Amino acid sequence: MIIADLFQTLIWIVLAGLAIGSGVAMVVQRNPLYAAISLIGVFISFAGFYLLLGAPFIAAVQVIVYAGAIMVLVVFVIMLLNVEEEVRKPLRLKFLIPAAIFGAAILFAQAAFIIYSVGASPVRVPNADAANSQIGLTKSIGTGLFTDYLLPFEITSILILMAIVGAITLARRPTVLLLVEEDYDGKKHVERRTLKIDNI
Amino acid sequence: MFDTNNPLLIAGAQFLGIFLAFNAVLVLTAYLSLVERRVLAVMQGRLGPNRVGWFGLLQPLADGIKFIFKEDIAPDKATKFIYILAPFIAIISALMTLIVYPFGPVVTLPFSETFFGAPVTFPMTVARMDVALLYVLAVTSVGVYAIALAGWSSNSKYSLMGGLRSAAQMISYELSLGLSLIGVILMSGTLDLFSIAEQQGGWFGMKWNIFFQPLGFFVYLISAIAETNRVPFDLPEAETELVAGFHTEYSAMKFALFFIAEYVNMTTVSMLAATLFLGGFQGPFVAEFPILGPFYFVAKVFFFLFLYIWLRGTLPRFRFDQLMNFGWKFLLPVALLNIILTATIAVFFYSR
Amino acid sequence: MTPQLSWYLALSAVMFTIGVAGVILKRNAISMFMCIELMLNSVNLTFVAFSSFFNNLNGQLFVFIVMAVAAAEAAVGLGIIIALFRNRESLDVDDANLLKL
Amino acid sequence: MTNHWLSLIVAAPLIGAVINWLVGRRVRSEAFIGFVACASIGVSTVIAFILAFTDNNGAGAALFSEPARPVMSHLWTWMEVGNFRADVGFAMDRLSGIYVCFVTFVGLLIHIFATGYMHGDKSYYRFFAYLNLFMFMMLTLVLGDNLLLMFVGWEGVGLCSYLLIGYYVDRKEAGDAAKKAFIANRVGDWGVILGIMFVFFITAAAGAPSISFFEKTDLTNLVGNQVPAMTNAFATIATMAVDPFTINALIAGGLTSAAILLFIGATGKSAQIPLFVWLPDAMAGPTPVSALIHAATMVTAGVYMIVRCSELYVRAPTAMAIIAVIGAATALLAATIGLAQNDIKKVLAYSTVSQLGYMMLACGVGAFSAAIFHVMTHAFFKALLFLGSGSVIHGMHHEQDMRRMGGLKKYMPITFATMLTGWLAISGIPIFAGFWSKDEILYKTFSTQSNSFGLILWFVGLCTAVITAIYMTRLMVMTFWGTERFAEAHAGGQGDEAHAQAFADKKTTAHDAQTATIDDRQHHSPDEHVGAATSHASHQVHAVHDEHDDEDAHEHHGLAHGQKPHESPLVMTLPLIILAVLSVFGGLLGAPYALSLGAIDNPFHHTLEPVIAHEPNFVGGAANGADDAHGSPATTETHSAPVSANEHEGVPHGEGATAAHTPEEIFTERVLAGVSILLAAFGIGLGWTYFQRRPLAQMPRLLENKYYVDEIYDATIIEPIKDGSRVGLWRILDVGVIDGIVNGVGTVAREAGNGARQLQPGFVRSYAAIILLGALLVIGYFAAALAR
Repeated sequence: MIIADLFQTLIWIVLAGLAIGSGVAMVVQRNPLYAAISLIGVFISFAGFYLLLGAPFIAAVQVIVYAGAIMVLVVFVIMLLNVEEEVRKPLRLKFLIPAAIFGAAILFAQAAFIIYSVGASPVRVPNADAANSQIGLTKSIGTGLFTDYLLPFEITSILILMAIVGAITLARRPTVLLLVEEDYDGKKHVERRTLKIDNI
Repeated sequence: MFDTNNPLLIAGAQFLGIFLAFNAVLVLTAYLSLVERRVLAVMQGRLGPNRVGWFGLLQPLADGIKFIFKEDIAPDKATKFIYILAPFIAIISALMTLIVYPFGPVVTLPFSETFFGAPVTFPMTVARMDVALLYVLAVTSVGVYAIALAGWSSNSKYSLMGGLRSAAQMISYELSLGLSLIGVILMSGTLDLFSIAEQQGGWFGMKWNIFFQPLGFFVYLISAIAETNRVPFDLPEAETELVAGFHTEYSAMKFALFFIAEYVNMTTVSMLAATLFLGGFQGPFVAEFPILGPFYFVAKVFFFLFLYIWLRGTLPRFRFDQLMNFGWKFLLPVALLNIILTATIAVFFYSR
Repeated sequence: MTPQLSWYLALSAVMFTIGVAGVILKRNAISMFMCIELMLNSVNLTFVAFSSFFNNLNGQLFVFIVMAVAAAEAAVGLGIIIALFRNRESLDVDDANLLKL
Repeated sequence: MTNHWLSLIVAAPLIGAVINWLVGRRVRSEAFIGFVACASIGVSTVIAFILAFTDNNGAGAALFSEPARPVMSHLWTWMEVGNFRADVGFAMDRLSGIYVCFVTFVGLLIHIFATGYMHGDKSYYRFFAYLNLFMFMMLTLVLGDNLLLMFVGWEGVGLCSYLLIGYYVDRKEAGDAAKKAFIANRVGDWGVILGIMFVFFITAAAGAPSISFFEKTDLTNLVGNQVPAMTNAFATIATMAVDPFTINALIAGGLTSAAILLFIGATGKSAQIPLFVWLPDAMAGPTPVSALIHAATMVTAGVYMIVRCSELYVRAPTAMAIIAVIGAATALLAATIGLAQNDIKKVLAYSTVSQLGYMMLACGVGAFSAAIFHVMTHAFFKALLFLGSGSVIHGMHHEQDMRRMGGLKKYMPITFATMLTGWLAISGIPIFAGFWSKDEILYKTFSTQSNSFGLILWFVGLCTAVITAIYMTRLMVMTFWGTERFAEAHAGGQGDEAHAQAFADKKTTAHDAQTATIDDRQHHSPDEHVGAATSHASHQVHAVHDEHDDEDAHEHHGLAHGQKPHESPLVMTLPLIILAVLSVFGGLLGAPYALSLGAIDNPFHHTLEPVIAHEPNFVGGAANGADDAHGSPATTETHSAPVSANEHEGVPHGEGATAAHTPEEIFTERVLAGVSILLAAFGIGLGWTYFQRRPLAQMPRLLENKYYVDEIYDATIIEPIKDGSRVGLWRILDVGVIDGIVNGVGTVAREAGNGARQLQPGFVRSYAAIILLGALLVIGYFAAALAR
């Protein structure tokens, strides 16, 4: 079992390294497509974490939804719009620099404090018994979703419906109106007018 | 003597299974390409490759050697990293699904009682997962990146067009593909592919889901062909329009990876179809002679593979708008209808 | 020594911070969008970790719902990005500072 | 007793006004407009007289029912807030009955006169709509059954006065005069409205909050529902003690305060010192307006209000004294000014002010019935005089300056005859109406015991009477006797500016539309009626000016060379004749016991007796025999025992009054009457002998310039206010303080916005940063909470 534990830890470290590395890369990269690929790496490593945590269903859904759907859309949009690399621009809001320093200081202080507090906390967290857990299985999640969480589930479905309608409205092609006018001579003037999303 | 629950032993066994499965499938795909060429040739009234080896049986080997030794050319303006990454994503995502397919029923290792003191039984699948079906969908969905990124990174108009088309097409048809499976899931009540295959063992091994889910099968079949970018949905690599689509700029082994990935995808999709709708390894006498299971399974897979080749030889290509209209306005509603029908019937007749 | 809950929490905090930094530093709308997704994911990780360590299902159910919301957000967000690009010919959010499209 | 015909008296002129305004302006037929106007007033007049004099439905005539009960018509409750209630309801008791009768009747006559006088005017319909509206407002004032409705009428007549003074909208002086009248009246009106509030608070403090004049019980409204009961405010006030004159009483809002505040309103409306200055200027309006509003009706509203609130005033002796002094002073002042005026209408205007002073004097000494009597007789003879002067002006082609008249009796015999009666009436010659009323006021002033300076007041009144006789004689002499000065060119003539304007325009421009509007307003051309003194064609259609008018255009107006004055048409002379008859005989209604040699005992006085109050501590004297109708048990202790007995036994008031005629009083009255007759004769004689010889005598400049009152007001009030407004309010307060505050608020908001703008630059990333800071704060809070 020690070997298995060690193996698990090793995998964890590898995944964590992948996640953090990809995350940093995502922020650092100025090419959006690289950033997107880095983010996919993060998602996949997160899926690995979920597997380690005994949540295969969530892991699968993570890949399907994030990697398979959302990021595909993002990549698609990046390719469609042929997004350029970010150009460095002079910083326009100078006050952000001290704000950032201040925020970072606070963040570090809080992190240190929280780590200290957790270390001092008498609460002991049980180890995950991922191998024998029934929690992450499809059946338990399905039962939970359709009993206790039925209302949130349905609300989510309505939210998605709204998102579909909204996305279609936002992205649909501009409607072209043909305005036909007749002057005194009976001559017709046709004017094409584009009805854009922002004109609606 | 050996602790059968030793995780190292299990891991070793799984590695062995993965090795076997991968190699089997790779060999299968290699010869699938030969079969395709021969069958197409027959359909078109010509001979096909028959020079290398007996009946051309060594042709795939020759192809492989050619791929390996060809010069690997990359476009100068390509985005190198992604350009190289894309074929690997393709082949990885294609092969990764193999581990969850049930190749056969639960079997007992021959002579295991003699060696281990107790009969060692195991299902003929590499990894039996609770969420196997989702796993398949997840991994195949990652495959989109391979085509999209390949198209984008090549820095070529044809490639980009192919990549974009491919991405759009795969997103669209993945939807109806996933929905078509829900009928089966509703009937079986599990996502575990092995369990799904096991449940189809009644009726003398002929209680296949296709009899209960003809609509789902129909939708799945069409979406699967589209997912694998095969004729008549091969728009991403439409020769007549885009030279070779997303892999125009690829050559040598990188092209070979795409090529292999496509055939592996064909195979895995066929395996899924066989498992979900045609009973997988189930068939007459499987209960009595479990060893028959893999043969039944391979036979069913070959049936689907032949179907692919058949279609390629028969049907013309869709236009892109036809493709989209068909996917969104026909397949998706039909899949939804199938779900509703199945759910309704399930509520009335299967309510436990 | 198996991974502890605190490891997951720390990792998730780091990822969240990376996401926050990305949102603030990035000017590209799509990059910002991706950073937000990253933040959502790091929160998901804590949910699942808690769920697993406390043997409680609710965390995973929550993650499921978060994912659904993220998908909806992606649909609308990308639609907005496309509309933005159509109007501005740029994805730089600093170019879209008129508080209207 | 409810009688809703009463409301029609008020409503009929309103209907007439509306018809004239909406229909008349389109019909543009003078016959139609005149008919509507006169008919609406005629309806009011007929109903008023029926209600006042006949025994309608057995309920008793308003003037003669025993015991005195008002005819009431409750329409609806206007407003009801807390325990404050004001109704829209009308009531005719003996006081308002008398008022309504002479208002409607004189109003009718003036309307008829005006149809002739305003003939040919461009805005004929407008004039009559205004005039009808005025009648509506005046009747609302008189018939309104509570203080607030009375105030509506009060304001309404002010408005109509404004509209009618400024009727000639293209004349600046008319507009100025209208504004002056309006503003002077507003100054008084704040007093009225505060007074109403005081009355309400006083009655509320006494436990019966009300501003109603009458007690309302057993009334039904228009649809037959029972009207909620209402107490009589003045019955409540009658239970109160006499208000002493202390500063505290004034400040705390005692009866004296209320009385003085209401009287401030009366000084505005009735043109008393210090607010009398508007009335002479108001002569800029058409002459019928002057007759109707500024002589007969509206200006007497102040007197009406004081008499109506007599119950209040008799308990505020200080206020009474103030009224008496101000009335006497006004009478003398106005009379002396009138002595020096050359404009015929101005003379009459000051005469009106003077006579109003008499009325106020009467009120001030507690002779309320005498005041009302004088109001009525004054309405007859002053309306007569004004209409007569209107007739003269008409005949003289809008010449108003008496220095350009003279010898008119030959040309205008009817006007002369009627004005003669008016002259004699106002001068106080026996038999004529003015004698009775003026004499009674003088007698009451002489015999008053309500203040200690009655003799002084009487002497002032007597002087005024003499001066009145002198200036009226001057007016008559300058106008009707002597040489015919209208034929001479006379520099400095005053006249109708509109007429001059017409000529000026005609001189410079042809007959275009603009000129035509002015032509339409003036009603005859200079040359028409030449030698047509006997023309009585009432509806003669005058031709629009012909071309030869241009050569007749000259800088002065009035009669052109060779023109002769002419007598006015029948529609104008007929009212004169009727009013003349009334001026002669109307006074007999109020002939006192002493002077009628016991034949009649002042029926007017006895009619009014039940509705006016008497001073609670006023024992003895002619006025005391009768008790008021509102007498309540609380007041009886201040009355003498026999009076209380009278009241309880229900003895008719007349008997009680008759019993009060002691031989001494009769003798005093007769002596005083003799004195005043002698003085009147002396005044007439003096005026006759002096002005017969020197009709154009230069009068003292001080008087001619009206004691420089306007100039003093300008210097002491108007200019300081202007300067204060310009410097203090505008430059300092408005620009400095108010604009400063506003601009300061704006600057603060702008600067704050500038600061806050930095937080909302439109850059998404800065929003994200701010959100992050907020999140950090929240985390910090929870971390701190965790640490505890």
